[in-house]
Amino acid sequence: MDAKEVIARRVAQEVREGMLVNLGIGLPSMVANFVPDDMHVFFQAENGVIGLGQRPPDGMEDRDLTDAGGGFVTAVPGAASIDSAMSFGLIRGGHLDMTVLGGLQVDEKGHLANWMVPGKMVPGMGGAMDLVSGARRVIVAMVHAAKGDPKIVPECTLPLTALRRVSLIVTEMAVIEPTDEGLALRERGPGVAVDDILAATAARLIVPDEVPEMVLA
Amino acid sequence: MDAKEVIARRVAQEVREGMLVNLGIGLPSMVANFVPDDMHVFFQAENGVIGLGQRPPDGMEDRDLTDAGGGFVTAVPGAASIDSAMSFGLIRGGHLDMTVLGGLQVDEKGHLANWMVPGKMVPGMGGAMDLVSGARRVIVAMVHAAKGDPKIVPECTLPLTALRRVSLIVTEMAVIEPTDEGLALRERGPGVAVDDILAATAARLIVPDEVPEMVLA
Amino acid sequence: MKRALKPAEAAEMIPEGAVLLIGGFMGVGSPHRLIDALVARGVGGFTVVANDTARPGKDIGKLIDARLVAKCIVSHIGLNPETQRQMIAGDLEVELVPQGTLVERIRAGGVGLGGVLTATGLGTVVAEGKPTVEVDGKTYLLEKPIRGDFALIGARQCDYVGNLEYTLTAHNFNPVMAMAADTVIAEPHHVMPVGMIPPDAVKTPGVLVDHILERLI
Amino acid sequence: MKRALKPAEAAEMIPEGAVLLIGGFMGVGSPHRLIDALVARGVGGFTVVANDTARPGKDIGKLIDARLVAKCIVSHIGLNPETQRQMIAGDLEVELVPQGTLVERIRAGGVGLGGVLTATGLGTVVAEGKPTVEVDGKTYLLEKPIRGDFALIGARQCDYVGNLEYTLTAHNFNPVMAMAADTVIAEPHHVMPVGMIPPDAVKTPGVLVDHILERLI
Repeated sequence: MDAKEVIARRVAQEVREGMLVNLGIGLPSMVANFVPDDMHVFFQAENGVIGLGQRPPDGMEDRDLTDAGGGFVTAVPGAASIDSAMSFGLIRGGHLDMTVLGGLQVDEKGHLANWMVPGKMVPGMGGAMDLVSGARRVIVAMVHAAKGDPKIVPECTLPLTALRRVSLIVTEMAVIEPTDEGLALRERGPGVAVDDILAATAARLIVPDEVPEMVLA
Repeated sequence: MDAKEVIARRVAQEVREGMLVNLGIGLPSMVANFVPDDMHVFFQAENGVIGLGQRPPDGMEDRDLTDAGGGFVTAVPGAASIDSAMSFGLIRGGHLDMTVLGGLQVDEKGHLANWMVPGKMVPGMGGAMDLVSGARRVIVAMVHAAKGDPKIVPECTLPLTALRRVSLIVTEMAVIEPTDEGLALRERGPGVAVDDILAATAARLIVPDEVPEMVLA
Repeated sequence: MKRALKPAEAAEMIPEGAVLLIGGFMGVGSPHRLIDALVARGVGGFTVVANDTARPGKDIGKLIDARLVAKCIVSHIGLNPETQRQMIAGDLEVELVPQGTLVERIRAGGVGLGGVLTATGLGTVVAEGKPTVEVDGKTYLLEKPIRGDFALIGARQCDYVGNLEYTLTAHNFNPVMAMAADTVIAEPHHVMPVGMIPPDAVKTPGVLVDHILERLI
Repeated sequence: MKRALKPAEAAEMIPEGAVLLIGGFMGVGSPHRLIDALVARGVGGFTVVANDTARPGKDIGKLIDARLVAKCIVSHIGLNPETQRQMIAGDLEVELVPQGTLVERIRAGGVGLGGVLTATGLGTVVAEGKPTVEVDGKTYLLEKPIRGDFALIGARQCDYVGNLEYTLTAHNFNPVMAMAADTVIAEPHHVMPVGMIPPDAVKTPGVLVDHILERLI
């Protein structure tokens, strides 16, 4: 199982029956593949649909039905079209149960930076700032380190996405929960030792005596 | 022709092709009867329809299609349903070309009072404050005096509806336009002399040498 | 997928003193069976947020008659003398809000905005005691968001996941209120299987709706 | 009733330096024929307000390629390296706005509100230089309304009076933008007689639409 699949499978366990969930493009969008088929969950694409479905069959794509990355999707029975005002009304108004987003850095306060690298990459924040400010739960799904550079750091050096503390950080090495006391290590990745996690993390981690390994069904 | 019909007929002359018009309940709603049949005008009922039509035939009323007074109406082909957010978005956003409202008092500044008489009548402002603040043209349609008491006064003694200067005052005796200099008398009612108007008006009126009589086709 | 509730079951959920957002405009689009069930149950002390209190013996007026309302936040009570009587007797607190401001305050509560900046009400009694904010040299009233413990929503039809459709002038406050309460109870005329309402026809996505009343007939 | 315009006729109406609100999300729901007509005409210096600039050679990206845009106010440019290149070269001014804030700023412009009070962006670079407003102990950014000289709207279909329907994820910014410009030009795929679009299906009432492009095929 590669790193991304570990992350997607573990994040999928956070999804509960009846939730409204927004998945960012890229790695976060893989989470949908690991949610049980019999669980009723509505995925929101912030560009305009509640009830996002899988890719359409070849030749059946509708150019007016895409995800936020512009890729063709389907919609499930019971789906609803929404305009951008309703979409972000849901996000900002606290109606979105969970968002899963990628991250460039997360720090000891649980602050996320995921929208720009000054001088290098200025894609714009898109919906990320609203999602992090407004969703009930914000889950950061990212690989633990970028080519050896820790992404979980004492304080973000990249521009923040929001002042709001994220709910959970899921990497292929660890599940970490930001708390009032700091970053609490909750789980180890498959076959990963606590020392490996500490070595790959620049931020201080609160490590309990027992750190269970992720259970990936 | 009674006073109300004179007023309604004269106000109807202010309606232009293609306008979006809101008519208040009571006397203002009579204006629709005197707009030429071949003129394309959309009447808005602020409770939720653009393209308000006449009363429905007996037995054909829909309880979900009423005017702002709760009376049964129809809708014209090309009508649109709107919720209250859109309805007042149109009003407040300057998309409403004209509103016709009743009045209790109008003063020399062109300020309107039409929503309460302290200690006597407290119906609430409903949509009146938004209509007067937001419509492009605000026309007050009212009888000139209430049982001998002038309603056009130096300064409103009743609580104001808005600080916005109304565009035109139409009574059975006169058409009066509030201007930077004060209330300008524009027209006389059928068979009404300027002195009669002055006698029935407490506010100072700017009276030109010639005051034409209303032409009511 | 939701279970259809009987009106009495829904009424049982609503505790004494709850803040209720109730859809409808002079009863059009109101949740009539929920109102009847609340009257039958007899628990009160409610704060009711609605466009109006309809007429005595009708719609929201029944809650007033039964003296279940301690406070109402409305734009208009002119057609309900009983509301005015209880208000003057000091038995019922009434906050009058311009209609367009009322719907935006509820919307702000629902979509997570900090307040509403509007010119409506400036220079009138509505502005008394309220802060103003200047934006590019123009002054606006700062009106606060409104949220409810419950929203009681009237709809034309819904599907099993709670997607709602409204019709004609029965939209009014319903779509906005359905975003602004902790618990949303919808009363549809018709209930249909999932997939019967096209995504583009959905005005309130089912993810916003907590409970559905059983079909009308 | 409106006359169907050819794309070139519509483009002729738009002067150099105009502020254009352009609907669409990565091109989905954008007014493609209007964009092509603007490129063919070659008059530019526009300020473009839109969710994004799509990709090079596609949709709004064509306006960037043709260097007709002096400034853009957008939430995301990550998929258009040409936009980033012109920005870094100083040829194109880019204002990045969080997506939910962008749509509310345009809505505020359209519905006559003085601004938007949002928590999105607090504590980030988005907040720099902007006033904050405190409401009940919580701090919000004050974001200003946006209006355009023209709104260029993509729609699925319309009727002769300009009532617009959108579909699925092609709604996005279109309904809000159609309220926020001095002149609104709609580009529908299909044009139908009056009465073919039921009132409840209308998302943008025809009274908001100034001009309609001829049918697609």
